[in-house]
Amino acid sequence: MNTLFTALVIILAGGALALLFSRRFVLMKMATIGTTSTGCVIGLLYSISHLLGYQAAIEKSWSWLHFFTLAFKVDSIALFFLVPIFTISPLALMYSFHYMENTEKSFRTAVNYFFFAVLVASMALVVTAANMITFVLAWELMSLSSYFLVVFDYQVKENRQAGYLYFIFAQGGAMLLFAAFALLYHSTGSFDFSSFSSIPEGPKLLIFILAFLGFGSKAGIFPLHIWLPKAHPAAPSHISAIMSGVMIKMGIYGIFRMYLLLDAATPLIGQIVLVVGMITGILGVVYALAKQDIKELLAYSSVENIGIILIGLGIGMVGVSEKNQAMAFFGFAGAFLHVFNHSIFKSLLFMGAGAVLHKAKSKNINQLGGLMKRMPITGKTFLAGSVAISGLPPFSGFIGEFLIYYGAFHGVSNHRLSFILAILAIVTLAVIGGLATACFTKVVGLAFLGEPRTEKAARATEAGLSINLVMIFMAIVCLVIGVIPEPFIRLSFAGIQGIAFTAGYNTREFMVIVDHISQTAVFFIGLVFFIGLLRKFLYKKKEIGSGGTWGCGFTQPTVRMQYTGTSYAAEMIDFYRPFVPTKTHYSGINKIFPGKTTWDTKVEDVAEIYYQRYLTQPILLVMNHLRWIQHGKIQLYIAYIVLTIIILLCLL
Amino acid sequence: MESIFSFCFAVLITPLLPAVIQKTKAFFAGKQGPPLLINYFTLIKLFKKGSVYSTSTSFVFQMGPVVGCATSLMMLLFFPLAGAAPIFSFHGDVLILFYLMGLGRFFTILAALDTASPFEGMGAAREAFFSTLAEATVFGILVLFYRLSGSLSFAEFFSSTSPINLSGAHAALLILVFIALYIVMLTENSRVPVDDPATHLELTMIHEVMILDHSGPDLALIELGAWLKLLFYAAFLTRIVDLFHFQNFWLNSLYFYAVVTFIYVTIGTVESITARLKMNMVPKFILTPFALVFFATILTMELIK
Amino acid sequence: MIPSADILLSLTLLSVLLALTSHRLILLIYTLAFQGIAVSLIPLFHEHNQAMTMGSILMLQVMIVIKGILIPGLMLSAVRKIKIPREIDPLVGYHASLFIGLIIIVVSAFIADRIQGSLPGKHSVLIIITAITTLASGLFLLMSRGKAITQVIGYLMMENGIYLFGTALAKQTHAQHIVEFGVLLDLLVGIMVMGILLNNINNTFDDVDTVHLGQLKH
Amino acid sequence: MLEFTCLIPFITGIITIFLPIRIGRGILVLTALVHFILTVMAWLGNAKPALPQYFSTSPEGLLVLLVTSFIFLFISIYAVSYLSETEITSEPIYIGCTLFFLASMSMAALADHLIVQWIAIEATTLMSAPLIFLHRSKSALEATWKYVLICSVGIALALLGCFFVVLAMEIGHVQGAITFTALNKAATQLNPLWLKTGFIFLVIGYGTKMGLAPMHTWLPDAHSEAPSPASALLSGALLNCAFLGVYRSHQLLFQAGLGEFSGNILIGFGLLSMLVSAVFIYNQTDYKRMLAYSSIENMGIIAFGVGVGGLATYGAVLHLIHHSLIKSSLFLSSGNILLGYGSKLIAKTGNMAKVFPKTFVAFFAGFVGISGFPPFGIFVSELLIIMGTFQQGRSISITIFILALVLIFAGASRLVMKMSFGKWDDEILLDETMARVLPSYALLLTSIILCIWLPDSLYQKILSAIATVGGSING
Repeated sequence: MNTLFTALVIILAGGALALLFSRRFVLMKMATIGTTSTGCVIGLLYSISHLLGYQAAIEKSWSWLHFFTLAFKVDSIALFFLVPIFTISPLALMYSFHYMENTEKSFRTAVNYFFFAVLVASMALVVTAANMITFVLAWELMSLSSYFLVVFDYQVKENRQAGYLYFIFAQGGAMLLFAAFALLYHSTGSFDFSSFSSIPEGPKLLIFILAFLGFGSKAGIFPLHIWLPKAHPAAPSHISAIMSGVMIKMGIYGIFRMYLLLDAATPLIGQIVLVVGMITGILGVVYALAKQDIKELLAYSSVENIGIILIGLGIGMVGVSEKNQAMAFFGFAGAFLHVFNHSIFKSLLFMGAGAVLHKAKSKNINQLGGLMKRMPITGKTFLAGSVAISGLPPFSGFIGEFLIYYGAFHGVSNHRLSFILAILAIVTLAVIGGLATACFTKVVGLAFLGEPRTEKAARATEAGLSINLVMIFMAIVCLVIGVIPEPFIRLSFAGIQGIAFTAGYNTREFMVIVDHISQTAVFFIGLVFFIGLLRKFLYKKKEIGSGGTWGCGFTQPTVRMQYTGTSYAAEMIDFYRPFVPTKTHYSGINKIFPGKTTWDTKVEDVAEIYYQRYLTQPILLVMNHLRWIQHGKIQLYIAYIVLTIIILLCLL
Repeated sequence: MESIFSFCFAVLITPLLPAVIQKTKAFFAGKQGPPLLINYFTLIKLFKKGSVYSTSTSFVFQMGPVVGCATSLMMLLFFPLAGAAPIFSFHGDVLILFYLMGLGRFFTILAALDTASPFEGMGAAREAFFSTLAEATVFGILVLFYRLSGSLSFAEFFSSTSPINLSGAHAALLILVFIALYIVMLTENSRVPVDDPATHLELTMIHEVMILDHSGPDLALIELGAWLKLLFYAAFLTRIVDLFHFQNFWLNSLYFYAVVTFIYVTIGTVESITARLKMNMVPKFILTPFALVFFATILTMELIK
Repeated sequence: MIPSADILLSLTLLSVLLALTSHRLILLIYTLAFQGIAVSLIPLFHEHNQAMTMGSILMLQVMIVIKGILIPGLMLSAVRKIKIPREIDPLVGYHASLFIGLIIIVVSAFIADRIQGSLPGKHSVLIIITAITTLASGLFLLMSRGKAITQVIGYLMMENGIYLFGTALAKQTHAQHIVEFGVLLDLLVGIMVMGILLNNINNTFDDVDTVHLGQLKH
Repeated sequence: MLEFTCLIPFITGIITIFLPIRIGRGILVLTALVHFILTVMAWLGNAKPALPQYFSTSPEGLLVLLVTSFIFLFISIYAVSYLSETEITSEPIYIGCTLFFLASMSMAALADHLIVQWIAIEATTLMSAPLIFLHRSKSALEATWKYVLICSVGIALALLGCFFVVLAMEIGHVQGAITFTALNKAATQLNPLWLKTGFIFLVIGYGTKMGLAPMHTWLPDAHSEAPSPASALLSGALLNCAFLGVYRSHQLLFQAGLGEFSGNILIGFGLLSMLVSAVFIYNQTDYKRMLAYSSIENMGIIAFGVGVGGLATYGAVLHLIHHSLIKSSLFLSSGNILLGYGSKLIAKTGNMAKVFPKTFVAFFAGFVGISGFPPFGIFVSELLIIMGTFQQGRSISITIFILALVLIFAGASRLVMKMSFGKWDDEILLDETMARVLPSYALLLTSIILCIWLPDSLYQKILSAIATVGGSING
């Protein structure tokens, strides 16, 4: 525990160093990245070593403001969630070395590093917090620091709006959490987490739902996700990486922790989580498919992956309530592993998108293209990340989903509702997988392959060294997890060993399967190499020509004729139309010799539309009417006082 | 040993079978049709050639055929052909295999998009779309099979204590599954009425338009991969209707390939007597098997306690 | 002695009604001065305060000076400066104001009747009626008149009402004259501050109508 | 002698009116310092009242006095710098009135006698009126007029309330001084009906001064028109003094066993205030008015917390302290902004992060603090109020409470972000100086420090203050 706090102090010291050296740009970057990363590595070593040799939870507490205690507890779940925090943070920092290059914004960059350090530390505190005061304290610090990170480029209006939206969701979510905790406090009279399970069964569901909404607004469950696709494009890419890769998982952590602490008997909790997960997953990926801004797309893809993780958790919870140990075990373990995997490949993808934005000056798919030849490392690592996030073997994404599938298949032997839910979960996962494939073939195929659609994209070059190194490392990790999944699966098993219901589940049988998966992956890679060699052999001494793409008879192809992201996704979007509304604007042809004609389609978030229509607008309308109260006439002001007297006297 | 032999035989015979479809279609058209060995000739011809690569393409374009072919081979490696145990098998292999198939599709689509051709992009988009729908059906089938046999591997589906078989206890359900899987086969392999491999207008194609720019050995690998995939689905269907089971491996094989050939003939028949659907009707067509499978799965809730 | 107290109270009531109907500011201020003196005198005739101490007599004198002379004098000088001697366009017309004044008296009588039972000792109902009426009419003037100066007069009337309440109900306050003096001082300073403001309003807008004072809103 | 705390500012106030400006400024800061020392002495129990029938050191009074004195110290430092940058015709009067204002606020905090407290609170209105009128503009005139008239009417009603309390004494045959100390002891003998009536008038009267809706109408005008140091004083100190009146009335009713009645009224006022400020913060065009409405909101929160009782009351008192610190800091920053941009309109400000960095840090940090984020103390106090309210099982009111908080946050953050990050291409009229930024920093830092480490004496004082209204940390 002391090691962990030392690590946090070092991390924060790194942030402080940034402010200290803000005038010396390069020195500042080196100092803060070095120090903070050191802290993260210490923390990472601590959490992995404790996780693998897990004995019992370690606790520590201080008294604060006389009657609060700041209590921390490091159990297996906390340790597991510490791993992505301490893994991604140093990588994101190293990435930022060449990404944050604008010396004019020296001070702002320093502030950015400072809040980065605060964010990392507060996330670590969130997962180790052992009472509600500590938790909300860390939680609010996390929201606040990440807000500042989002508004880094505040000159752009969209970024400000994104920051605003994020701020509101963060605070609204926090209020829901406050309410949930307050209800708990009402029942237990104690701030301590460990007292939660003792409360009566009745309010548990309500508490969970409040907390679920509160945490969900951070995690990005549908329909509380709308800040995500705005905030992620607004933030600098390494910030998007850490937010999407790690911070939103804190919402998952919260949901799971709350579930464990409440230990409610009602099966409804698991069912709610599962169903919400399914909706979030499918709609997330469909929206991702519909978006043309890479970072926005990735943000929606995060929503999708949150859905997958929730499906895993939901499977686990249903397993617990069905007394199906295998289902619970694999559901939870799969969700955990996916948390870890997603943190890596999503960060990788955001970093890739950042490199593209940095060099090709655009993040709109329809303005990119042909980057694979111009930025080969970025392109290849992005490809690896895309395969991984689509859940395809032999990359990491598949392993987590496999565990969830495995758990869900165990649920098929259940009865009635939980059986139907298990089927739906499996089918949903399959559909999500297919759509994710479609979505990421779109990104890779249109942004990195083909011909550049704009001049800027054509002039793009490889991004800086630190950027490439980090991305290569992450891509390799994605492949390693996919090929040698065993240690990572063990890590996730270690993560859930603190859960009473699944404790003691015999995993030997499953480990054999894992071996087989690993072998299959190796065999497959071998087969690909073999066929590749065969192909090479076949091409030996053959004539290799090159020419333009076959235009099916069209003789003057231009780059603008390439398929665009919009048209690629159009049919699929159309299939989900009522949930994914498309706004089309067509200028029409109205002259004999038509001039410039435009066709413009935009996919709008249904949640956003409904918030607008049924929440924001009515509230604003009512408020605008109520503004009459302060009309400036003193006579009526006095009348208010008189009226108040009369009303209160009637109360007597 | 039998397994390896069976696998090798299947790979060898793969190019022969699609010719059956062509023959059937020719028969319906009153033509003589190409020789049965036509596809072998094609392969040899393609292997001999060199290639012309578009200047737009990158290494992904060359990877597409390799990965596509490898994934199709993987399917057959794990599938219990002709009553023999597959070369590899483990609990849960179906999941990784169908996902590997997704990987193959991933790279095929990328290879198509790599050419910067609007037509290939169009094909890629359709491929991506229709396969998401087909995938749901496949996993529905897996759920049902798991419910019936309690296993998650191809080998155990057909060899467990309650094997998946039309002659078994749940024949009624399996008929639904059979129809569903048949439609999935047509979809995944781009056959009529989802796609017409013989059409001449690129705008209406799905699979064929994606490989317009491939040539030489690359094209050969793609074709081989496609045939292997078709064989896999046909074999899958065959195992479901595997009414007889002989003790003799050779007899089994003979019977198996007879049924496989029959399925190919039916494909040819379907292609001869139906026209391809309008593109906007295809999703509906692909959703039909999903509905069937889902219905069948729900039924098991009552049937199997 | 009781009748003299009642006479004073009736006069006070009359002054209230007069204030509600008068549109000439000078007359309004005279009415107010009269009312201030009447209200100040009431404790003298009130049955509870038979025993007069030196302190209370001194207090009485100070009160008459402040309420009857000082404050009305201040107001008069203000009105003279303003040069618009009439309340034009009140928010509620004079006849309606009178009518409302009558209603207030009726309601006060009703309330006084209700609460009399719960009060200690024997009280004249009239003093409670007068107190409530004066208070309520003061508030009514504040709400219904547009001229800032009339509002000050309304405020003073309200204070008179409160003072009447004090005399009628809570005699303990009289034990501490310093406190009472503090209250009076506050009133006086308040009126001075208001007077300065009135003067400023007049200088700025050439008018003391609150119509000009409605710019700050929302 | 305790009364020195009120007397010294009064005397120095008179002196400064007749002295040259520069000496007057020095005396202002000096008096603030002396006042603070006196306050600390009173706090340590070294000052005994010379007139115990009128003054006493109640824990809640001492708390308010300490906050007032502490804030005044920093505001006076700021004011010196601020005044030298603004053209004011009658600065001696301004300084004098500021000191009178301090005197009357100290008196209100230390008063024990019902009517003396009334006198003091009424005096605060009169003494602060010239401060608001300082700029002599049309709008300042209007604001002052409304302030004086509405508050006078309100306070007059409070006097009536005092009379009713005395009546309740009489009916209950309670003899003795009309001091809160005496009344609290004999509270149960007081006549409940008249006590309740008295409370209604007291809460409306002092509530007017405190800015509880719907009697709040003067507050935004006055706060926005007053020069910023005066706004900071009004918001950070004056409202607390008025609140003290409400608090003590509530205390009296609680002691009389009528705590539920008065608590419910306070909750109602609190929620109404929060909702009203939510309505006006959204789409506000003037940043000082925005801060003023935020004061209404926070006074509502405090009233709400006190009304709920239990843990929430502890939260409310903490909230009072931190709100004073943060809000006065915000008003001081707004003074800088006004000097720099020359307009109170939000639309005419922007990009403070770039052009006004030091003030931006203070202003944004203040906003973050007032919105209830750590490491500022309002985070703790709001959390405690929410928890305390749930503990009492008041789920409907807490729902409204939370909704209002979210609405206000949504409204305010939009405006603050516009000011901080929005577009701005013009020149800055007056650069920020350390003298005008440091006081804001100091106040914010105090809030942070109090959130990390709460001195034991302060903690004990809060506990003893809330014990009399049914507040405790154990619920």
